[in-house]
Amino acid sequence: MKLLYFAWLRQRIGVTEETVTLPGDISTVGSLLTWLQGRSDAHATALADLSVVRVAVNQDYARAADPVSDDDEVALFPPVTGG
Amino acid sequence: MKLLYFAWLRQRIGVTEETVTLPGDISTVGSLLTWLQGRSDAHATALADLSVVRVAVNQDYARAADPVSDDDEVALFPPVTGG
Amino acid sequence: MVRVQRDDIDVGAELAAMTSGNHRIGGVATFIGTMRDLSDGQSVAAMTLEHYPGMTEKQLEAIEQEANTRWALEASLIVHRYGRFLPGDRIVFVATAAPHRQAALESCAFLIDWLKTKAPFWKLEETNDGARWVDARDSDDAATARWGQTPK
Amino acid sequence: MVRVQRDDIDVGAELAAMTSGNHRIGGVATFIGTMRDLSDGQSVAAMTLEHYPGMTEKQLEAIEQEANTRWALEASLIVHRYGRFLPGDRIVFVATAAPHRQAALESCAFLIDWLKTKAPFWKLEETNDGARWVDARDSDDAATARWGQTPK
Repeated sequence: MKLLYFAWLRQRIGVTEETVTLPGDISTVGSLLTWLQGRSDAHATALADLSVVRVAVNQDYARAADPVSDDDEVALFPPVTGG
Repeated sequence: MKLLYFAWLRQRIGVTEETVTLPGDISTVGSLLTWLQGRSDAHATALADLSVVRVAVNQDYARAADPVSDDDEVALFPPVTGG
Repeated sequence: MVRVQRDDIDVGAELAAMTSGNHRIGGVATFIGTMRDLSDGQSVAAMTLEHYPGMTEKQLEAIEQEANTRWALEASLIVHRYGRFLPGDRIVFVATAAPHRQAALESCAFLIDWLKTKAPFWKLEETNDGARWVDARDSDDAATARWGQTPK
Repeated sequence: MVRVQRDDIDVGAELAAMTSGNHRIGGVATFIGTMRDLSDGQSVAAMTLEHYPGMTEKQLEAIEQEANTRWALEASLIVHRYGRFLPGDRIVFVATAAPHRQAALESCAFLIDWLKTKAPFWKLEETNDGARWVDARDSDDAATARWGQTPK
Protein backbone atom coordinates (compact mmCIF):
# COMPACT_ATOMS: atom_id res chain seq x y z
CA MET A 1 0.00 0.00 0.00
CA LYS A 2 1.18 3.47 -0.88
CA LEU A 3 0.66 5.92 2.00
CA LEU A 4 0.71 9.69 1.54
CA TYR A 5 0.80 12.32 4.27
CA PHE A 6 -0.04 16.02 4.00
CA ALA A 7 0.29 19.25 5.98
CA TRP A 8 1.14 18.83 9.68
CA LEU A 9 0.60 15.07 9.49
CA ARG A 10 3.43 14.93 6.93
CA GLN A 11 5.63 17.10 9.14
CA ARG A 12 4.99 15.08 12.30
CA ILE A 13 5.46 11.70 10.68
CA GLY A 14 8.52 13.04 8.90
CA VAL A 15 7.95 11.51 5.46
CA THR A 16 5.89 12.53 2.44
CA GLU A 17 5.03 8.98 1.50
CA GLU A 18 5.89 5.42 2.35
CA THR A 19 5.04 1.95 1.09
CA VAL A 20 3.78 -0.65 3.55
CA THR A 21 2.60 -4.24 3.36
CA LEU A 22 -0.57 -4.76 5.36
CA PRO A 23 -0.86 -7.57 7.93
CA GLY A 24 -3.66 -9.95 7.04
CA ASP A 25 -6.07 -8.59 9.68
CA ILE A 26 -5.98 -5.01 8.39
CA SER A 27 -8.79 -4.58 5.88
CA THR A 28 -10.55 -1.31 6.77
CA VAL A 29 -9.58 2.35 7.11
CA GLY A 30 -10.24 2.15 10.85
CA SER A 31 -7.98 -0.84 11.46
CA LEU A 32 -5.31 0.69 9.21
CA LEU A 33 -5.23 3.85 11.35
CA THR A 34 -4.91 1.86 14.56
CA TRP A 35 -2.13 -0.21 13.05
CA LEU A 36 -0.30 2.92 11.82
CA GLN A 37 -0.43 4.42 15.33
CA GLY A 38 1.91 1.62 16.44
CA ARG A 39 4.31 1.98 13.53
CA SER A 40 6.64 4.55 15.21
CA ASP A 41 6.65 7.20 17.93
CA ALA A 42 6.20 9.80 15.18
CA HIS A 43 3.17 7.98 13.82
CA ALA A 44 1.74 7.63 17.32
CA THR A 45 2.10 11.37 17.97
CA ALA A 46 0.77 12.43 14.57
CA LEU A 47 -2.22 10.09 14.77
CA ALA A 48 -2.98 10.52 18.48
CA ASP A 49 -6.24 12.43 17.81
CA LEU A 50 -8.05 10.71 14.97
CA SER A 51 -10.84 13.31 15.07
CA VAL A 52 -8.52 15.63 13.13
CA VAL A 53 -7.35 12.99 10.67
CA ARG A 54 -9.05 12.63 7.30
CA VAL A 55 -8.48 9.69 4.98
CA ALA A 56 -8.70 9.32 1.22
CA VAL A 57 -8.55 5.94 -0.49
CA ASN A 58 -7.57 6.15 -4.15
CA GLN A 59 -8.19 9.91 -4.01
CA ASP A 60 -11.75 9.69 -2.66
CA TYR A 61 -12.74 10.53 0.91
CA ALA A 62 -13.18 7.38 3.00
CA ARG A 63 -14.65 6.45 6.37
CA ALA A 64 -13.49 4.08 9.10
CA ALA A 65 -15.54 1.15 7.80
CA ASP A 66 -14.41 1.48 4.17
CA PRO A 67 -12.18 -1.36 2.88
CA VAL A 68 -8.46 -1.00 2.08
CA SER A 69 -5.99 -3.36 0.43
CA ASP A 70 -2.32 -3.39 -0.55
CA ASP A 71 -3.21 -2.12 -4.00
CA ASP A 72 -4.65 1.14 -2.71
CA GLU A 73 -3.22 4.63 -2.51
CA VAL A 74 -4.20 5.89 0.94
CA ALA A 75 -3.69 9.49 2.03
CA LEU A 76 -3.86 10.83 5.58
CA PHE A 77 -4.29 14.55 6.19
CA PRO A 78 -5.86 17.14 8.51
CA PRO A 79 -9.25 18.70 7.74
CA VAL A 80 -8.82 20.74 4.57
CA THR A 81 -8.53 24.53 4.53
CA GLY A 82 -8.69 25.40 0.86
CA GLY A 83 -10.10 28.27 -1.13
CA MET B 1 -44.11 70.58 -13.26
CA LYS B 2 -41.58 68.80 -15.46
CA LEU B 3 -42.93 65.50 -16.79
CA LEU B 4 -40.69 62.80 -18.25
CA TYR B 5 -41.77 59.68 -20.14
CA PHE B 6 -39.78 56.53 -20.84
CA ALA B 7 -39.94 53.40 -22.99
CA TRP B 8 -43.32 52.64 -24.56
CA LEU B 9 -45.01 55.37 -22.50
CA ARG B 10 -42.72 57.87 -24.21
CA GLN B 11 -43.51 56.38 -27.62
CA ARG B 12 -47.26 56.33 -27.09
CA ILE B 13 -47.48 59.84 -25.66
CA GLY B 14 -45.14 61.03 -28.41
CA VAL B 15 -42.91 63.33 -26.37
CA THR B 16 -39.87 62.77 -24.17
CA GLU B 17 -40.80 65.46 -21.70
CA GLU B 18 -43.25 68.29 -21.23
CA THR B 19 -43.87 71.07 -18.73
CA VAL B 20 -47.33 71.46 -17.21
CA THR B 21 -48.95 73.72 -14.66
CA LEU B 22 -51.08 71.77 -12.23
CA PRO B 23 -54.70 72.76 -11.52
CA GLY B 24 -55.19 73.59 -7.85
CA ASP B 25 -56.95 70.31 -7.02
CA ILE B 26 -54.07 68.10 -8.24
CA SER B 27 -51.82 67.40 -5.28
CA THR B 28 -51.07 63.67 -5.34
CA VAL B 29 -49.55 61.17 -7.77
CA GLY B 30 -52.93 59.48 -8.12
CA SER B 31 -54.83 62.64 -9.01
CA LEU B 32 -52.01 63.67 -11.37
CA LEU B 33 -52.34 60.40 -13.31
CA THR B 34 -56.11 60.79 -13.63
CA TRP B 35 -55.66 64.37 -14.80
CA LEU B 36 -53.00 63.34 -17.35
CA GLN B 37 -55.33 60.69 -18.80
CA GLY B 38 -57.54 63.56 -19.98
CA ARG B 39 -54.73 65.63 -21.45
CA SER B 40 -54.88 64.12 -24.98
CA ASP B 41 -55.95 60.97 -26.80
CA ALA B 42 -52.32 59.85 -26.76
CA HIS B 43 -52.13 60.33 -23.00
CA ALA B 44 -55.43 58.48 -22.57
CA THR B 45 -54.15 55.50 -24.57
CA ALA B 46 -50.73 55.41 -22.94
CA LEU B 47 -52.18 55.68 -19.42
CA ALA B 48 -55.23 53.45 -19.95
CA ASP B 49 -53.88 50.68 -17.72
CA LEU B 50 -52.28 52.25 -14.65
CA SER B 51 -51.23 48.83 -13.32
CA VAL B 52 -48.32 48.99 -15.77
CA VAL B 53 -47.40 52.60 -15.06
CA ARG B 54 -44.70 53.40 -12.51
CA VAL B 55 -44.07 56.90 -11.17
CA ALA B 56 -40.98 58.60 -9.81
CA VAL B 57 -41.12 61.99 -8.09
CA ASN B 58 -37.78 63.77 -8.04
CA GLN B 59 -36.11 60.50 -9.09
CA ASP B 60 -37.54 58.40 -6.26
CA TYR B 61 -40.29 55.81 -6.70
CA ALA B 62 -43.65 57.20 -5.59
CA ARG B 63 -47.12 55.80 -4.83
CA ALA B 64 -50.59 57.09 -5.59
CA ALA B 65 -50.98 58.89 -2.25
CA ASP B 66 -47.59 60.67 -2.41
CA PRO B 67 -47.75 64.47 -2.84
CA VAL B 68 -46.74 66.33 -6.01
CA SER B 69 -46.34 70.04 -6.75
CA ASP B 70 -45.35 72.25 -9.68
CA ASP B 71 -41.73 72.24 -8.48
CA ASP B 72 -41.37 68.51 -8.92
CA GLU B 73 -39.77 66.42 -11.66
CA VAL B 74 -42.21 63.57 -12.25
CA ALA B 75 -41.40 60.59 -14.46
CA LEU B 76 -43.84 58.01 -15.82
CA PHE B 77 -42.60 54.69 -17.14
CA PRO B 78 -43.42 50.97 -17.46
CA PRO B 79 -42.14 48.42 -14.93
CA VAL B 80 -38.37 48.35 -15.29
CA THR B 81 -36.48 45.57 -17.07
CA GLY B 82 -32.85 46.33 -16.28
CA GLY B 83 -29.75 44.27 -15.69
CA MET C 1 -18.81 53.07 -6.58
CA VAL C 2 -21.51 53.43 -9.22
CA ARG C 3 -21.14 54.18 -12.93
CA VAL C 4 -23.63 54.36 -15.79
CA GLN C 5 -21.92 54.36 -19.16
CA ARG C 6 -22.28 53.59 -22.83
CA ASP C 7 -18.80 52.02 -23.10
CA ASP C 8 -17.99 48.35 -22.62
CA ILE C 9 -16.87 47.08 -19.21
CA ASP C 10 -13.31 45.84 -18.70
CA VAL C 11 -13.92 43.33 -15.92
CA GLY C 12 -10.27 42.63 -15.18
CA ALA C 13 -9.38 46.31 -14.96
CA GLU C 14 -12.44 47.13 -12.83
CA LEU C 15 -11.59 44.35 -10.38
CA ALA C 16 -7.96 45.41 -10.17
CA ALA C 17 -8.90 49.04 -9.48
CA MET C 18 -11.47 48.00 -6.89
CA THR C 19 -9.31 45.63 -4.85
CA SER C 20 -5.78 46.88 -5.43
CA GLY C 21 -3.80 47.31 -2.23
CA ASN C 22 -6.62 46.24 0.08
CA HIS C 23 -5.28 43.21 1.92
CA ARG C 24 -8.31 42.88 4.16
CA ILE C 25 -10.26 41.37 1.25
CA GLY C 26 -10.63 37.60 1.34
CA GLY C 27 -13.32 37.20 -1.29
CA VAL C 28 -14.74 39.04 -4.26
CA ALA C 29 -18.09 38.04 -5.73
CA THR C 30 -19.10 39.36 -9.12
CA PHE C 31 -21.99 39.11 -11.51
CA ILE C 32 -21.86 39.96 -15.18
CA GLY C 33 -25.13 40.28 -17.07
CA THR C 34 -24.79 39.60 -20.79
CA MET C 35 -27.16 39.81 -23.71
CA ARG C 36 -28.79 36.56 -24.82
CA ASP C 37 -29.81 35.91 -28.41
CA LEU C 38 -33.08 34.39 -27.23
CA SER C 39 -35.86 36.04 -25.23
CA ASP C 40 -39.22 34.47 -24.45
CA GLY C 41 -38.52 31.85 -27.08
CA GLN C 42 -37.83 34.36 -29.84
CA SER C 43 -34.54 35.14 -31.53
CA VAL C 44 -33.21 38.61 -30.71
CA ALA C 45 -30.76 40.29 -33.08
CA ALA C 46 -30.04 43.37 -30.98
CA MET C 47 -31.36 45.31 -28.01
CA THR C 48 -31.44 48.91 -26.91
CA LEU C 49 -31.35 49.74 -23.23
CA GLU C 50 -32.99 53.06 -22.34
CA HIS C 51 -32.57 54.55 -18.88
CA TYR C 52 -33.50 57.57 -16.79
CA PRO C 53 -30.31 59.61 -16.39
CA GLY C 54 -30.07 61.04 -12.92
CA MET C 55 -32.55 58.65 -11.33
CA THR C 56 -30.43 55.69 -12.35
CA GLU C 57 -27.35 56.99 -10.59
CA LYS C 58 -29.38 58.11 -7.57
CA GLN C 59 -31.05 54.71 -7.18
CA LEU C 60 -27.85 52.74 -7.76
CA GLU C 61 -26.04 54.79 -5.15
CA ALA C 62 -28.87 54.25 -2.66
CA ILE C 63 -28.87 50.48 -3.12
CA GLU C 64 -25.08 50.29 -2.98
CA GLN C 65 -25.25 52.17 0.32
CA GLU C 66 -27.92 49.76 1.55
CA ALA C 67 -25.68 46.79 0.70
CA ASN C 68 -22.85 48.39 2.63
CA THR C 69 -25.18 48.81 5.61
CA ARG C 70 -26.33 45.20 5.54
CA TRP C 71 -22.91 43.65 4.98
CA ALA C 72 -19.43 44.64 6.11
CA LEU C 73 -17.94 45.21 2.68
CA GLU C 74 -14.45 46.36 1.84
CA ALA C 75 -15.45 47.56 -1.63
CA SER C 76 -18.40 47.49 -4.00
CA LEU C 77 -18.95 48.44 -7.61
CA ILE C 78 -21.91 48.66 -9.96
CA VAL C 79 -21.35 49.46 -13.63
CA HIS C 80 -24.45 49.52 -15.81
CA ARG C 81 -24.37 50.19 -19.53
CA TYR C 82 -27.04 51.72 -21.77
CA GLY C 83 -27.36 52.02 -25.54
CA ARG C 84 -27.53 49.34 -28.21
CA PHE C 85 -26.31 45.81 -27.55
CA LEU C 86 -25.60 42.69 -29.61
CA PRO C 87 -25.82 39.12 -28.30
CA GLY C 88 -22.88 38.33 -26.02
CA ASP C 89 -22.32 41.96 -25.02
CA ARG C 90 -21.82 42.79 -21.36
CA ILE C 91 -24.70 44.84 -19.92
CA VAL C 92 -24.07 45.11 -16.21
CA PHE C 93 -21.26 44.34 -13.79
CA VAL C 94 -21.64 44.03 -10.03
CA ALA C 95 -18.76 43.28 -7.67
CA THR C 96 -18.56 43.14 -3.89
CA ALA C 97 -15.50 42.45 -1.76
CA ALA C 98 -15.40 41.41 1.88
CA PRO C 99 -13.07 39.75 4.39
CA HIS C 100 -15.09 36.51 4.11
CA ARG C 101 -16.91 34.99 1.20
CA GLN C 102 -20.46 34.85 2.59
CA ALA C 103 -20.84 38.63 2.80
CA ALA C 104 -19.46 39.03 -0.73
CA LEU C 105 -21.71 36.35 -2.24
CA GLU C 106 -24.87 37.51 -0.50
CA SER C 107 -24.43 41.21 -1.18
CA CYS C 108 -23.64 40.56 -4.84
CA ALA C 109 -26.86 38.53 -5.24
CA PHE C 110 -28.76 41.24 -3.35
CA LEU C 111 -27.52 43.97 -5.68
CA ILE C 112 -28.24 42.15 -8.92
CA ASP C 113 -31.71 41.07 -7.74
CA TRP C 114 -32.44 44.69 -6.91
CA LEU C 115 -31.04 46.00 -10.19
CA LYS C 116 -33.31 43.69 -12.16
CA THR C 117 -36.46 45.03 -10.51
CA LYS C 118 -35.79 48.61 -9.44
CA ALA C 119 -33.12 50.22 -11.62
CA PRO C 120 -34.86 52.44 -14.20
CA PHE C 121 -33.83 50.64 -17.38
CA TRP C 122 -36.05 49.43 -20.23
CA LYS C 123 -35.17 46.90 -22.90
CA LEU C 124 -36.25 47.30 -26.49
CA GLU C 125 -35.56 44.07 -28.38
CA GLU C 126 -35.14 43.80 -32.16
CA THR C 127 -36.71 40.57 -33.43
CA ASN C 128 -37.89 39.27 -36.80
CA ASP C 129 -41.32 40.65 -35.92
CA GLY C 130 -39.90 44.11 -35.31
CA ALA C 131 -39.02 45.93 -32.11
CA ARG C 132 -40.75 45.08 -28.83
CA TRP C 133 -40.45 46.37 -25.28
CA VAL C 134 -39.62 43.63 -22.78
CA ASP C 135 -42.19 43.02 -20.04
CA ALA C 136 -41.05 42.88 -16.43
CA ARG C 137 -40.70 39.36 -15.05
CA ASP C 138 -42.63 38.21 -11.99
CA SER C 139 -39.72 35.91 -11.08
CA ASP C 140 -37.51 38.98 -10.72
CA ASP C 141 -39.93 40.56 -8.28
CA ALA C 142 -39.98 37.33 -6.27
CA ALA C 143 -36.17 37.29 -6.18
CA THR C 144 -36.09 40.84 -4.84
CA ALA C 145 -38.88 40.22 -2.34
CA ARG C 146 -36.76 37.71 -0.40
CA TRP C 147 -34.42 40.52 0.65
CA GLY C 148 -37.23 42.33 2.46
CA GLN C 149 -37.70 46.09 2.57
CA THR C 150 -35.26 48.08 0.46
CA PRO C 151 -35.04 51.83 -0.14
CA LYS C 152 -37.87 53.06 -2.37
CA MET D 1 -13.27 23.07 -16.77
CA VAL D 2 -10.92 22.55 -13.83
CA ARG D 3 -7.31 23.69 -13.45
CA VAL D 4 -4.83 23.49 -10.59
CA GLN D 5 -1.83 25.70 -11.16
CA ARG D 6 0.99 27.63 -9.55
CA ASP D 7 0.60 30.64 -11.88
CA ASP D 8 -1.57 33.68 -11.22
CA ILE D 9 -5.12 33.80 -12.60
CA ASP D 10 -6.03 36.29 -15.34
CA VAL D 11 -9.70 36.79 -14.52
CA GLY D 12 -10.52 38.81 -17.64
CA ALA D 13 -8.89 36.30 -19.97
CA GLU D 14 -10.47 33.32 -18.21
CA LEU D 15 -13.93 34.88 -18.48
CA ALA D 16 -13.44 35.74 -22.14
CA ALA D 17 -12.32 32.21 -22.99
CA MET D 18 -15.19 30.69 -21.02
CA THR D 19 -18.02 32.74 -22.49
CA SER D 20 -16.75 33.75 -25.93
CA GLY D 21 -19.25 33.07 -28.69
CA ASN D 22 -21.91 31.57 -26.40
CA HIS D 23 -24.95 33.80 -26.84
CA ARG D 24 -27.18 31.66 -24.66
CA ILE D 25 -25.47 33.07 -21.57
CA GLY D 26 -27.42 35.76 -19.72
CA GLY D 27 -25.43 35.82 -16.49
CA VAL D 28 -21.99 34.92 -15.22
CA ALA D 29 -21.33 34.66 -11.50
CA THR D 30 -17.78 34.53 -10.24
CA PHE D 31 -15.95 34.29 -6.97
CA ILE D 32 -12.32 35.20 -6.43
CA GLY D 33 -10.65 34.14 -3.22
CA THR D 34 -7.73 36.35 -2.23
CA MET D 35 -5.16 36.24 0.55
CA ARG D 36 -5.86 38.40 3.61
CA ASP D 37 -3.08 39.87 5.74
CA LEU D 38 -4.99 38.96 8.89
CA SER D 39 -6.05 35.53 10.10
CA ASP D 40 -7.62 34.78 13.47
CA GLY D 41 -6.58 38.24 14.61
CA GLN D 42 -2.93 37.74 13.73
CA SER D 43 -0.93 39.44 10.99
CA VAL D 44 0.10 37.07 8.21
CA ALA D 45 3.08 37.95 6.01
CA ALA D 46 2.78 35.05 3.57
CA MET D 47 1.09 31.70 3.15
CA THR D 48 1.88 28.44 1.44
CA LEU D 49 -0.91 26.33 0.04
CA GLU D 50 -0.14 22.61 -0.13
CA HIS D 51 -2.40 20.25 -2.04
CA TYR D 52 -2.78 16.60 -3.02
CA PRO D 53 -2.02 16.42 -6.74
CA GLY D 54 -4.34 14.02 -8.47
CA MET D 55 -6.99 14.00 -5.77
CA THR D 56 -7.47 17.75 -6.12
CA GLU D 57 -8.23 17.51 -9.84
CA LYS D 58 -10.41 14.43 -9.32
CA GLN D 59 -12.47 16.09 -6.59
CA LEU D 60 -12.80 19.40 -8.42
CA GLU D 61 -13.99 17.64 -11.55
CA ALA D 62 -16.54 15.66 -9.54
CA ILE D 63 -17.99 18.76 -7.89
CA GLU D 64 -18.03 20.69 -11.15
CA GLN D 65 -20.00 17.81 -12.66
CA GLU D 66 -22.35 17.86 -9.68
CA ALA D 67 -22.98 21.59 -10.19
CA ASN D 68 -23.76 20.95 -13.84
CA THR D 69 -26.25 18.27 -12.79
CA ARG D 70 -28.02 20.51 -10.29
CA TRP D 71 -28.14 23.62 -12.49
CA ALA D 72 -28.49 24.08 -16.24
CA LEU D 73 -25.15 25.79 -16.82
CA GLU D 74 -23.72 26.93 -20.12
CA ALA D 75 -20.15 26.95 -18.78
CA SER D 76 -18.24 26.51 -15.55
CA LEU D 77 -14.66 26.99 -14.48
CA ILE D 78 -12.62 26.34 -11.36
CA VAL D 79 -9.01 27.50 -11.17
CA HIS D 80 -7.21 26.83 -7.91
CA ARG D 81 -3.64 27.87 -7.23
CA TYR D 82 -1.06 26.31 -4.93
CA GLY D 83 2.36 27.46 -3.75
CA ARG D 84 3.40 30.53 -1.80
CA PHE D 85 1.15 33.60 -1.60
CA LEU D 86 1.45 37.17 -0.40
CA PRO D 87 -1.45 39.30 0.90
CA GLY D 88 -3.70 40.40 -1.95
CA ASP D 89 -2.77 37.45 -4.19
CA ARG D 90 -5.55 35.56 -5.96
CA ILE D 91 -5.91 31.99 -4.67
CA VAL D 92 -9.00 30.57 -6.33
CA PHE D 93 -11.37 31.55 -9.12
CA VAL D 94 -14.82 30.07 -9.69
CA ALA D 95 -17.13 31.10 -12.53
CA THR D 96 -20.47 29.76 -13.68
CA ALA D 97 -22.54 30.92 -16.64
CA ALA D 98 -26.22 30.27 -17.27
CA PRO D 99 -29.12 31.66 -19.30
CA HIS D 100 -30.53 33.29 -16.14
CA ARG D 101 -28.82 34.76 -13.12
CA GLN D 102 -30.25 32.56 -10.38
CA ALA D 103 -28.60 29.37 -11.65
CA ALA D 104 -25.29 31.19 -12.07
CA LEU D 105 -25.37 32.78 -8.60
CA GLU D 106 -26.44 29.63 -6.78
CA SER D 107 -24.02 27.27 -8.51
CA CYS D 108 -21.12 29.66 -7.93
CA ALA D 109 -21.90 29.80 -4.20
CA PHE D 110 -22.30 26.02 -4.15
CA LEU D 111 -18.88 25.47 -5.72
CA ILE D 112 -16.97 27.84 -3.47
CA ASP D 113 -18.67 26.51 -0.32
CA TRP D 114 -17.66 23.00 -1.37
CA LEU D 115 -14.11 24.02 -2.25
CA LYS D 116 -13.60 25.50 1.20
CA THR D 117 -14.53 22.28 2.96
CA LYS D 118 -13.66 19.40 0.65
CA ALA D 119 -10.89 20.35 -1.77
CA PRO D 120 -7.62 18.86 -0.43
CA PHE D 121 -5.68 22.04 0.25
CA TRP D 122 -3.89 23.06 3.44
CA LYS D 123 -2.75 26.53 4.43
CA LEU D 124 0.55 27.17 6.18
CA GLU D 125 0.64 30.76 7.40
CA GLU D 126 3.81 32.73 8.16
CA THR D 127 3.27 34.98 11.19
CA ASN D 128 5.53 36.80 13.64
CA ASP D 129 5.31 33.70 15.85
CA GLY D 130 6.51 31.47 13.03
CA ALA D 131 4.64 29.19 10.65
CA ARG D 132 1.29 27.66 11.63
CA TRP D 133 -1.14 25.35 9.90
CA VAL D 134 -4.63 26.84 9.62
CA ASP D 135 -7.42 24.95 11.38
CA ALA D 136 -10.60 24.12 9.46
CA ARG D 137 -13.51 26.45 10.21
CA ASP D 138 -16.80 25.12 11.53
CA SER D 139 -18.62 27.92 9.68
CA ASP D 140 -17.34 26.49 6.41
CA ASP D 141 -18.79 23.07 7.19
CA ALA D 142 -22.11 24.71 8.01
CA ALA D 143 -22.06 26.58 4.70
CA THR D 144 -21.48 23.35 2.81
CA ALA D 145 -24.08 21.42 4.80
CA ARG D 146 -26.88 23.62 3.48
CA TRP D 147 -26.35 22.16 0.00
CA GLY D 148 -27.18 18.63 1.24
CA GLN D 149 -25.45 15.46 0.10
CA THR D 150 -22.54 15.98 -2.30
CA PRO D 151 -20.18 13.44 -3.85
CA LYS D 152 -17.77 12.00 -1.29
